[in-house]
Amino acid sequence: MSESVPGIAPEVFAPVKAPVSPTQASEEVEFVQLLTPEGERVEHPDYSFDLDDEAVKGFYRDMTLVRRIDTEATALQRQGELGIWASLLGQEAAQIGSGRALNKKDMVFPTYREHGVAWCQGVDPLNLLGLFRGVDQGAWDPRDNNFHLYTIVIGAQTLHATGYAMGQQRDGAVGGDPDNDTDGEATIAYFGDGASSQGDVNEAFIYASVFNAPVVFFCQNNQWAISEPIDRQTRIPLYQRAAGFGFPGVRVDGNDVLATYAVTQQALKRAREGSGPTLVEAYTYRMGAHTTSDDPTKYRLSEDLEYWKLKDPIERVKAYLTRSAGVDSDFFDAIEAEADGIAARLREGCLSMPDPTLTDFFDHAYVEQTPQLAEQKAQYAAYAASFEGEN
Amino acid sequence: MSESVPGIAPEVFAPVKAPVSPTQASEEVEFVQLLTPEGERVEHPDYSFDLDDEAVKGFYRDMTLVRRIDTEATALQRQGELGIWASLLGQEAAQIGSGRALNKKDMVFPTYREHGVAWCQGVDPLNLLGLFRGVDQGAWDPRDNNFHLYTIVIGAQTLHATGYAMGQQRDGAVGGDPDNDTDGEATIAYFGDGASSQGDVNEAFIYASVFNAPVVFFCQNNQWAISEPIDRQTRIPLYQRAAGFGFPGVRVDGNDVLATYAVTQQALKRAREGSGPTLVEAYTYRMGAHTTSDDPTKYRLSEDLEYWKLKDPIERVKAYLTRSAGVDSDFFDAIEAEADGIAARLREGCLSMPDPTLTDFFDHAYVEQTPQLAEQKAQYAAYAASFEGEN
Amino acid sequence: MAKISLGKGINMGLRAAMENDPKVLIMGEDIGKLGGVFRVTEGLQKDFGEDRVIDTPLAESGIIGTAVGLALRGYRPVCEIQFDGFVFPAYDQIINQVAKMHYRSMGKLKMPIVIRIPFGGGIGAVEHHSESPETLFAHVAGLKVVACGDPVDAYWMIQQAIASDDPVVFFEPKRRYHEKAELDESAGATYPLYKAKVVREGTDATLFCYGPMVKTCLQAAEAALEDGRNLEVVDLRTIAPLDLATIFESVKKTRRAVVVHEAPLSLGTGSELAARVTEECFYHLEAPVLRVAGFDTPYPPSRMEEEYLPDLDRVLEGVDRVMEY
Amino acid sequence: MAKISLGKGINMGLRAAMENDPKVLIMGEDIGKLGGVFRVTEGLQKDFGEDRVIDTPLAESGIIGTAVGLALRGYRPVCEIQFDGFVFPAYDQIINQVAKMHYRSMGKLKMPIVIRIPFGGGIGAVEHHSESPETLFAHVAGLKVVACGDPVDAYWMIQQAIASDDPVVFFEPKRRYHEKAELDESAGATYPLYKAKVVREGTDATLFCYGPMVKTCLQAAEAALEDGRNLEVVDLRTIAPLDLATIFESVKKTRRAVVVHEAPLSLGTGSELAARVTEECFYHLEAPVLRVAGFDTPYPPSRMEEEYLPDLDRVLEGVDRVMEY
Ligand SMILES: Cc1ncc(C[n+]2csc(CCOP(=O)(O)OP(=O)(O)O)c2C)c(N)n1
Ligand SMILES: Cc1ncc(C[n+]2csc(CCOP(=O)(O)OP(=O)(O)O)c2C)c(N)n1
Ligand SMILES: [Mg+2]
Ligand SMILES: [Mg+2]
Repeated sequence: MSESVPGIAPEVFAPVKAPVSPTQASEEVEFVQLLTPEGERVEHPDYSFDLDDEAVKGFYRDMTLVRRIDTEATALQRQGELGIWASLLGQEAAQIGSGRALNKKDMVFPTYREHGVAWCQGVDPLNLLGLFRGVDQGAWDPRDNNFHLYTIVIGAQTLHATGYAMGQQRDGAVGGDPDNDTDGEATIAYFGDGASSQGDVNEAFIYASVFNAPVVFFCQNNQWAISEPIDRQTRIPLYQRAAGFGFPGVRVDGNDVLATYAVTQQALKRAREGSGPTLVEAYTYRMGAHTTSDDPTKYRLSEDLEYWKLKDPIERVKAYLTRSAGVDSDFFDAIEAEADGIAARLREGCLSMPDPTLTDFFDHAYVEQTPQLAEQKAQYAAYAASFEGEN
Repeated sequence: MSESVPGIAPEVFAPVKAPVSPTQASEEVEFVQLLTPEGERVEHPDYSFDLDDEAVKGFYRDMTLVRRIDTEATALQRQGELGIWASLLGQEAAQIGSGRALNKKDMVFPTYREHGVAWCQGVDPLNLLGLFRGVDQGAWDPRDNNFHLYTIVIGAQTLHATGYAMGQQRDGAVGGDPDNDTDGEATIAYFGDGASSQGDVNEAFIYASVFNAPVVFFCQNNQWAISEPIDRQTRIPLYQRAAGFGFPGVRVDGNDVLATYAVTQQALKRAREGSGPTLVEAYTYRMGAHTTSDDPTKYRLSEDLEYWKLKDPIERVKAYLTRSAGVDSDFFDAIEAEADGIAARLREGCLSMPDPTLTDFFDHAYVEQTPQLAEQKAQYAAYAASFEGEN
Repeated sequence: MAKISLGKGINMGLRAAMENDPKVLIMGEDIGKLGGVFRVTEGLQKDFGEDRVIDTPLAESGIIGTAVGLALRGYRPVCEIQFDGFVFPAYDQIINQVAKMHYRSMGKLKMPIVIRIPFGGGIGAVEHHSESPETLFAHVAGLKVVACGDPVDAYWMIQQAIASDDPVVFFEPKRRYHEKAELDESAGATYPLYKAKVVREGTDATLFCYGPMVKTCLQAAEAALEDGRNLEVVDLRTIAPLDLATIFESVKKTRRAVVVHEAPLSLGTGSELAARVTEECFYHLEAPVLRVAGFDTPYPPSRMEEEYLPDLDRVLEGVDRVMEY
Repeated sequence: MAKISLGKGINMGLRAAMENDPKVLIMGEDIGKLGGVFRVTEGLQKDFGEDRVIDTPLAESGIIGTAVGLALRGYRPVCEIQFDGFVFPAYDQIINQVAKMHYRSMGKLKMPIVIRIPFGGGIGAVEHHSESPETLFAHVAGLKVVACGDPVDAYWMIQQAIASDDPVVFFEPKRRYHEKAELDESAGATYPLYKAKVVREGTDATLFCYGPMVKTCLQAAEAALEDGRNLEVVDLRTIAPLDLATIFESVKKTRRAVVVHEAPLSLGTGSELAARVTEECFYHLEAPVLRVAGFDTPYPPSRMEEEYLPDLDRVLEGVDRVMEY
């Protein structure tokens, strides 16, 4: 990433403008794009996509499958199997592009919407449902897949990520060892445009900057924080926030999986090498409701949605693969079939999830159980038992 | 203030570099200076000092008197009359320059160190002692002098200032009325370099920016937050923080009362006119200990202090007045005498401050006293009375 | 007389307060066009404009911190915290600034701020959306803490809280937002804000409750009739200060008390109430004050919340214990 | 055997913990070169380096939030909060993240974080520097809350807290930092962390206390001898969980109890202790559990703190009341 002033974000992007919905007032700003909405490859002076078409096919598969997972989860919610669901619709490229840029040792701190990143990290999609079904608060072990639990308190995880990255530093895991062909480790924190207003996120920027922590701040600017448009959070493009904290910020077309991959990869590389944090603003759009509980017709116009449909992250890759990479329908059909299988498995798995037992949960509050709580548990167990056989 | 990119801070300061102490590692950065440490007037392309030498004499008097007040308070602490004192030594120009730029209707939100600004607002210096003596938590009525109570929780007051400024907006007090020769109102929030790391301060930047509130963020970067040097808070110059939030930031020589006045005045004008917030970073140095409880020899070198002594904010004005404005020793002598008088009054007033009575304070917790507390008060009063006459 | 829901009661109360006093502002996340995630502020921005119904940035400390400044400027901000679990980023501003301003200014500055918090569980939500943090405010000198339990109280209490010159943390039982009752707007707010209410008279024991548990306790009292027990139910309404006069009077009459709340047992409202009652009514008590409360764990995933939350059976079990002590 | 101050006890305990486990880090404001405003971390940065003794930016949420991340990476962070009144910007991270992580991960993730807070008044400080916020942590499920009362406990308890896999809020009685006692380092930590200690045996009534009030209560017990009263003094040491076994045992013996703390009365530690004791020892009690505590106002300006804080006379007055009940 070229820098004109040390520590200040580069302003040297290709002259591609970020799209602005018809009803939005904000000015057009340039962003990094490598694949146009029409599926044409374009080049950028600072970022290039260095993988082959096989990789692009992989991205297509990833995006298609996570969209299907998401659709299935939404359906499960509609049918009362989940209490709520936070859809990633429209953000597949941002999540797959960044998720696929991660190395095995990199650590992820997600919000509640990073189903695509979870997929990249190998988290069983079924495990994502527990929180929304109300049977657990994330059943996976974050250490198995280097993917932390979903964090719902807006912005809190950016500090966790920064602290984790400070731990990587202290472990000597930052700065590659070229002799051993190791890359170093980095951490990535996901958060939304709304989250950028939280004190915690700004403190994370400060800690990361002051300690030069190997962390990438990946902001999915999907233009909305529930009903609040982006202009409630900032009056200038979000990526510029970073410059004021002394590290680079870059805006990427978040609906372009190639560009998101390239930009995130470079930011992660910087982090792993010991050059400190980067803010990546993935400019995208929340195509669905905030969650299944939300009713976006109350606050936004359908023409915005129509406008953004033309920028769909999956369609453009399909167009590219068809037109420029000679991929035929067999490939797409196979993926559809795979998606069908995954969706069926997800549905079946969801329906057969065992209901949790409160008695077990008494033991989770502390590593070393307190006598009081042990007593509460015993009393509750006895009380619950007194109802057994009642109906 | 000229802006190259809309919403982005200007980088067009005069090529005067902010001083860097011998032991500091940070790079030299330009700042706005109108009076050199040697007392020579210099010009700046964007900021000019538009008052006459009488005003400069007034500034000299202000600075000298507040320094004397400060010295006397420190002495009172040494003698056990105050529990603690936070000295403004070295920051007189930053405070008087900014304080004198205020209009009658502007509102001030200080930290615990703004004795000079309090002076400008007409707060009786004696009233400043109560908090430090432990008899009250600020005896003045903030509405009398548009000077809020000292705030000790770092950064909290920046949000109060922003909210107050939003109130000014809602009152229709922003945007001058040229027909009636009114200027509009603004609010100024003081805070330190250390405070810039608090979430609250960054949230204040966001609220001020999003609501375009008429608030000036006046950061006295005195290089230290107790024992922590500025590089614990940021790795780039602090004034640049503002750009990332979409409003201008400017670094001014905080030991230059003329420049501080000029820069603050322009920022206040912007605010009053309805052009929104500005961050002013007054680059200065904390010449004393953090407070009388602190021992700076533990963490900083005396050569830094020596270096900064040469930049004394009062000496340079004296040099200017003597050499360039033909002011003779009578003027300086008269101010010394005035200072003596104020100091004597302060000392006398401090020693004769009545001790407060806890019983009275039971009534301050609520506007509408609770029955419980009324009972506690009565019980305590009876209990206290039972000791009366005992010794 | 119209039948209104509890949520509508707050909405109408806010509207009335805004109509009566131009200094009343409301602020929070998503309270404008969306009308809040519970639709409690529905229609207000349309009628009072964006300057009085302020959609804020997503930063709770900012909401309360700027409300402090607005209050100092003479406004009466009503701040909505979207869910109970999200008030904590604002906790410092509440504890150190809002609560203390009147005291530290020796009465010169007032903080007529209302902090509305939908609280409690039972709606099948994910973590952080079902908390009962009232102790964390009730312990703090300088704050007043109330909870409404029915639509009529909702309507009047929110207006009284806004009219109060002290800062009020106003808890709304989110799972009761849709409960309905008849409201007679012309009646006027006859019942004081800081007073508990005997919502059912009884003789054998008293159930003390507030917010979402009022309905539960009233149902329990009905059910207890089957066991031949005539329970008194007191809706505390004010948690800080507790209305001790009403509390003591009821205990002196029934001689047995059970406190019911969703908040965790330890240091919950019940602990202070038990301590006070024991101090004052020691010789009147036939049994110690018992407590039926949430357990001392974090709030569980929602499939278990029915077991976690005090319900009719757990309340009756508490009544059994206090009667048989 | 050396005579050490309480502050030195913490310092030595931190040092020992850092020597024993390279994963122990300490972090906070001014803890490096300055050694903390109370000099509790003096010399540690020099010996363990800036990577293990981390001077942080001036942002408490950042301190705790990054500590969470460090703990997830396998470290054991000990966070210093400079003064009690300044913990609240970090409250959200403590309540929603630190306290809940083990629960929400169903036991998979541990938060071995210690949050050190110098607490209480009596040092003549300005506002926000003399708070006693223990309730605000003790009510929160997932946290453990302890307070040391003497130098020897200080030395051992801090090490035990660091060794604990649960998050511990560790309160240090700042006005006792200079109290001295003999420390035998070779003795080993024989007394468990989560156990109250009878620091003075007695028969007529029990004084329950912790932190700064332990000394006060011991003095009161000595003075009470003059009135022919033989008081038992129990240093609670652990506020959450309370060591109920020790508490009940003492009350069953003396049949009268007074709880003493600096924190405001309402919903203070005394309220939970009173509620529990009454529930368990109802028929043993000769009088209700009484409380001698801070008043329900904010902490006053320091010239009045001697009157605000429970002192020997107020403790004795409480004893009078409980004896004469
Ligand atoms: C501290 C906090 N405040 C409020 C909420 C309620 N809330 C949940 S999501 C959300 C909007 C988040 O917007 P953004 O950060 O843009 O993420 P997105 O949902 O668009 O992915 C809000 C306000 C919360 N979870 N945490
Ligand atoms: C929230 C909070 N944390 C910690 C403190 C303790 N403290 C008082 S002053 C200070 C340093 C402030 O530095 P800075 O903002 O640069 O202001 P200065 O004292 O240099 O004027 C600290 C850490 C506090 N008052 N508030
Ligand atoms: Mg968003
Ligand atoms: Mg400073």
